[in-house]
Amino acid sequence: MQLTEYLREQKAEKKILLMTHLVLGYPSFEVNREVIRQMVDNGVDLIEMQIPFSEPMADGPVILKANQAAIENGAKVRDCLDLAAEITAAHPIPFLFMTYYNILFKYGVAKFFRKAAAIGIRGFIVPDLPPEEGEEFLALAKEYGIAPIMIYAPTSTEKRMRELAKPGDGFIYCVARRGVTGRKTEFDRDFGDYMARCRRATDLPLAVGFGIGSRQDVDSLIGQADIAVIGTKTIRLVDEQGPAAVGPFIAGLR
Amino acid sequence: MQLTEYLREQKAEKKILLMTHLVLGYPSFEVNREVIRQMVDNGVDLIEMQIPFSEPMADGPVILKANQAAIENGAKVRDCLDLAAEITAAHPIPFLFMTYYNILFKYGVAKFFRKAAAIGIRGFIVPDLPPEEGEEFLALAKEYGIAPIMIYAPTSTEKRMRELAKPGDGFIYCVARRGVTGRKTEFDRDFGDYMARCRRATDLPLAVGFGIGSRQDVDSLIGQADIAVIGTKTIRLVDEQGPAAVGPFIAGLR
Amino acid sequence: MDKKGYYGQWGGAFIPEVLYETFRELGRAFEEARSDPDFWPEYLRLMSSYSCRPTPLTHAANLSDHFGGAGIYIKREDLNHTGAHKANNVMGQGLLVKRMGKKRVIAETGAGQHGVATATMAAKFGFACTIYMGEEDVARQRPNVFWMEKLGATVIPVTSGSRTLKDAINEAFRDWVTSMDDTHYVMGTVCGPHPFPEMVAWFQSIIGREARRQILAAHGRLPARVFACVGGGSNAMGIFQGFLDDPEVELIGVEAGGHGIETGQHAARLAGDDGSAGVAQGYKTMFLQDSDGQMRDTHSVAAGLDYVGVSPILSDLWEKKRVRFTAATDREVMAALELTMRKEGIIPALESAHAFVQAFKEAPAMSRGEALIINMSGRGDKDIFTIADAFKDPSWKQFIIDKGRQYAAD
Amino acid sequence: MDKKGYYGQWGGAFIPEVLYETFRELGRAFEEARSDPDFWPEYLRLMSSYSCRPTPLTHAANLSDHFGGAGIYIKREDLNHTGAHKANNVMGQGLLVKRMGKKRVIAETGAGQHGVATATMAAKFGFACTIYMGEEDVARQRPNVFWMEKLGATVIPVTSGSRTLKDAINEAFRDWVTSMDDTHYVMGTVCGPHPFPEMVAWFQSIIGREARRQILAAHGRLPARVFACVGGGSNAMGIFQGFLDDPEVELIGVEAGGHGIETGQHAARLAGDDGSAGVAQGYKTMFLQDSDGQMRDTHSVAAGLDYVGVSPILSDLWEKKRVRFTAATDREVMAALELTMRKEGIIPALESAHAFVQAFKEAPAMSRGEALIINMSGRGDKDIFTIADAFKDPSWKQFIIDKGRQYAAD
Ligand SMILES: Cc1ncc(COP(=O)(O)O)c(C=O)c1O
Ligand SMILES: Cc1ncc(COP(=O)(O)O)c(C=O)c1O
Repeated sequence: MQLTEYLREQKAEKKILLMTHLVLGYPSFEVNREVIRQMVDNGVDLIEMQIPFSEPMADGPVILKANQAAIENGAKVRDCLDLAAEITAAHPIPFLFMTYYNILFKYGVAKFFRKAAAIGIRGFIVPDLPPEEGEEFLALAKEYGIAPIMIYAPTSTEKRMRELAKPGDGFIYCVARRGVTGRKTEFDRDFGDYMARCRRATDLPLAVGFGIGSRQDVDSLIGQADIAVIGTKTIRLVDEQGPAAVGPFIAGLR
Repeated sequence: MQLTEYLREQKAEKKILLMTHLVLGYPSFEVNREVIRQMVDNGVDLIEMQIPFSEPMADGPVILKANQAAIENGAKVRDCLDLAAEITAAHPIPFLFMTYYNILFKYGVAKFFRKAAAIGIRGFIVPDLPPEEGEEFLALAKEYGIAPIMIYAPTSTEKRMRELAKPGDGFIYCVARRGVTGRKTEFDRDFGDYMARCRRATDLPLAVGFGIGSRQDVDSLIGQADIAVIGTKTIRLVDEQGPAAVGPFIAGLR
Repeated sequence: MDKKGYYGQWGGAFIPEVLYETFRELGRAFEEARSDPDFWPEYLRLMSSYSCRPTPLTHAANLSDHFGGAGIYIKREDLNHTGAHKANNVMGQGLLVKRMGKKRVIAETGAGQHGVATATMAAKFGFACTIYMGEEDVARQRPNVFWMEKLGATVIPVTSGSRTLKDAINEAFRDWVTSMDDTHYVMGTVCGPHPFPEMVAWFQSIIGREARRQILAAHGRLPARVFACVGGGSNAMGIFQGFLDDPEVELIGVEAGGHGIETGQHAARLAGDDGSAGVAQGYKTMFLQDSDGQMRDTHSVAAGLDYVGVSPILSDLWEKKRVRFTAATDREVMAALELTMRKEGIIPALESAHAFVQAFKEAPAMSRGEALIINMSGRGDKDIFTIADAFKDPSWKQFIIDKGRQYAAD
Repeated sequence: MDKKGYYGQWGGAFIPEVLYETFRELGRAFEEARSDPDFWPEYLRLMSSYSCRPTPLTHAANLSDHFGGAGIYIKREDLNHTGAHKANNVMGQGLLVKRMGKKRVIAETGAGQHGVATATMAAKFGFACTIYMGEEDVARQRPNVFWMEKLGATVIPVTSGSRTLKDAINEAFRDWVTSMDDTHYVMGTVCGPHPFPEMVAWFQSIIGREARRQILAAHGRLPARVFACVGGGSNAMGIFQGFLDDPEVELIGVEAGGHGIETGQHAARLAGDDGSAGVAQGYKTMFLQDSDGQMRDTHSVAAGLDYVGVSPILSDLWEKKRVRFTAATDREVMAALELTMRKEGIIPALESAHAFVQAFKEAPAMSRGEALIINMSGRGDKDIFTIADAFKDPSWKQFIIDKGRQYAAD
């Protein structure tokens, strides 16, 4: 089943879906396993697994630090792929890769797709790869049936959004605000306008990320978005309280 | 009696005359008195008393230091003049002032001459006052009967020496070599040529200074010069052994 | 140029969506400026009245005699205001910012030269200014930090990654994705996403335009070779552009050989075999990276060359063999610096001294009738702490020790 | 000029006989050079190919707006090679030394700028070089000492007197009276015995010739006022000469007010009442001296203004009321420096900042149609230790403390 359809089905049953994020290898693959188990057990609908990169340009300080710590701890791309294979086999929900383009490029983009497909990865989020630069990437995504997740930003015009929707699949990742991951977002009037613009531009489900960390945040997205994305918040939680805190936190979000 | 005649008379009786030097106020006026007494008692023929100046451009390190120490100790021009008056009254030999032009200039050149004449000073040695700059100075020297001592240097041409001789009186101070006071001079062939040149240029007695510090040095001047000038050497001697060492040193020079 | 923003297979604009409109606007402003017949003259006027352009081309007669081969000419970018070629780029972008009506500029800096130049431009144009600088570079280049702050800029030490230039670039982008509405990112070299390489190369082309005219006047014909150090590549591109269409002029880029290419501690992306193609910091070029695509630590005595990437335009010219690349080691750099000071009374920046090294290697075997040009990208005063360190100057050390004690006692 | 080497009652050549021939030779060489139609063009060629002449005249639009009066223009001597106007004089004398066939140069230096410039010239012309520098200045200006040594010069700390500039001059003369056969003394400013004031003024006149042309081009007419700081007076004489024959241009020399003229800790020889006529260091001028004629200690935050004497040409222009003299205090200087950095992105040397102080005081009351020129004699980079001290910059202090500890541990 395609990712989009899966999401539509799930959405039919829930007011809003939850996507969580984690950085592979941070603080360790061991902890990754536990965190993912807690997430899945507590009803997360899909998970983006970030393969660490040394130059995570679009990430804020928490995720940046996680990327660099993972690499320093020796997390190799190969190890990330191995863990991902283990995880997708163990859990029934869809998993996506989030990473920067150089990781694919250096691995070999086609080879990377082949590997990801073999593992059962359902989508790629690559924040530094606009469709203009993604010809090969988009072709391979189609070939391997892996959803290339397009990104909207508050600075995107409606025209631009429509263009982005075309090659997009799975869902659209709507960046909630200017800036990098990890800072608080205000879900105000401007935000509502922005979401309305997103909605007009595409039929794909809309995920909203950047700065979502509480039930209140999630609630305020209901009706405006299909998926709430929890990123930095769980990394901080694991840093501060360990993986066991993730389950209760997720359970309390909706 | 004019200085020149005095020197000629003395020279008739001695193979060579001795002129010594000291810095007024260094190390103290007290020591100056004692040093001069020793010099006179041991047969020095004339003495140049340097009035200290803060910028003694033509002096080497020892005399430079003596100048600056005297000023730091509070030696004023007035004090120097007072001491000079006391000295000239106490001793029968001719005394000269050696100083830089600013001391005269600031005091008032005419006033300075008047004062020096009153004290009985017989000549002025002002190393930074070439005759081109000394119109007023030379006129006053004539007026007050104070010998303006001209200076020859190894770099002076014979023509220049003849010009210098014209306004000169008393004697000519022949700088023995390039450089400042205080370093050793070689009395070699070149030096002989130089002295011959000096002799041809003037009838005035010739004094030779810079770097003379031993009986051997003085001996080597006999026949070439009329006066040997002892400068730095006695200052060093007083520094190292005190004023009492001056008498025996002078006595041993000739 | 091939595909928009590409040079052969290199370049592009690998930017987050949030910056899409910003880049469109920037690209438009740049194109408009470039096709406005008044813009370049305005730029020239600024550079000749605020900086000292045209900078001279100095005939280094003593060095020429010393090596006994080619006539050595030095293009004097050190005589620019703020002491390096960085001013050319920064002032040009300043004019663009004014056109775009933005009120704030941000920049990354490694050696601090680009930071000082940007802070200077911001003061001149009345912009607010934030400079990102790796924490390690902040420590190494304190004098430049001091000047940036005095010029009114806020200097933010970057504590992520290797805490050097590349991390400062990331951090500047992180600022920009928040602040793009009123802020322009003044990229310091011919790197980064399109249109930066093209834009910076255009502003820096002022070096080559002048140098071409000057060498023809001084030497009567074109030089046989032109040498430039390559960090990001802006000074090299600047002078090379004067001679790109003259196949008889050989162009040589000199990278940081650090402790020697064989040690792995260097910043040679194109010379040697350690670089490989990659995409990072918004563009595709040859990077120093591991087999996973993680950027490696680099080393150079010259902070301005200590960078993992290189201009995509230069990667293309390298691939097409139009520019030859070599590397100079830290040790060679100090020797060339010393010789140049003694022989010509000229103190090259440590970066620039890399170009001198290679020119000195090649000059003796060139014929006397030939000329070579060394692009002296900046002056070495800024490097006194590094140079005094490298020469282990005892009086300098004592001076710093005493000064430090005095401050500690305050 | 009146009597040879005199300007009114000032000037002359109060030199020891041993230097008589040397000065004759120098005077002759200078006269020959001045009447040789090829000499000045050769000098211009050198200055435009080795240094960056003509240096720009920068319109300081922000400062002009800030003060709301006269249009403020800055003559950019800071963009010279070695960072100050000192290069003009030194390179000119270098050409003379070549003509005279001498092989060694000596110089005094206070701030170190003239020392660096002379060491640079010596390297360029292949002369041996010895620099005399007061021990106190050696300690204050270590970076410049470092560069002089690296440029191949021997720096001799002078331990006599106040251990500053005047003592270095005495010491240079002491060298010269020994070494004149093969050595030229490169006097650093328009002071000393004739023909130095005339010669240095002639070489520095390049500033005023350019500035006059430039202000006419930029402003359409002559400036109402021209400001320059006055140490020995060479940069001031340099720019003033462009306007001496224009009675409508007011010329203002700014001396070092130090802690305030009333405190006695300053170096104002012509502004205020502390100076008096005297003869020292080979010439007659207004000196800071006591009633016996002993030179006094002077004080300025700017080492290059910290001198007891002043150009005899300026004493004459002061006496004739052609040049007005004022003084700027250390405190005012720091404020002007800070403002100039913030508003224009320009860092004047502490010496030059004195001229800025006075211009800033007068600009507001001048009319908008008028222009004033500030001669920016040098750049402030060289002063980082002093400026950071004055601003009590804590990060700078920490940097030096850490660096000092690291050296101490080595
Ligand atoms: C003096 C100088 N030269 C060269 C460089 C290297 O940059 P690029 O290769 O862009 O000219 C720098 C960078 O800071 C620099 O300061
Ligand atoms: C930058 C600068 N300005 C001014 C001066 C003062 O000298 P002058 O009055 O001769 O220009 C100096 C002297 O060192 C200097 O370095």
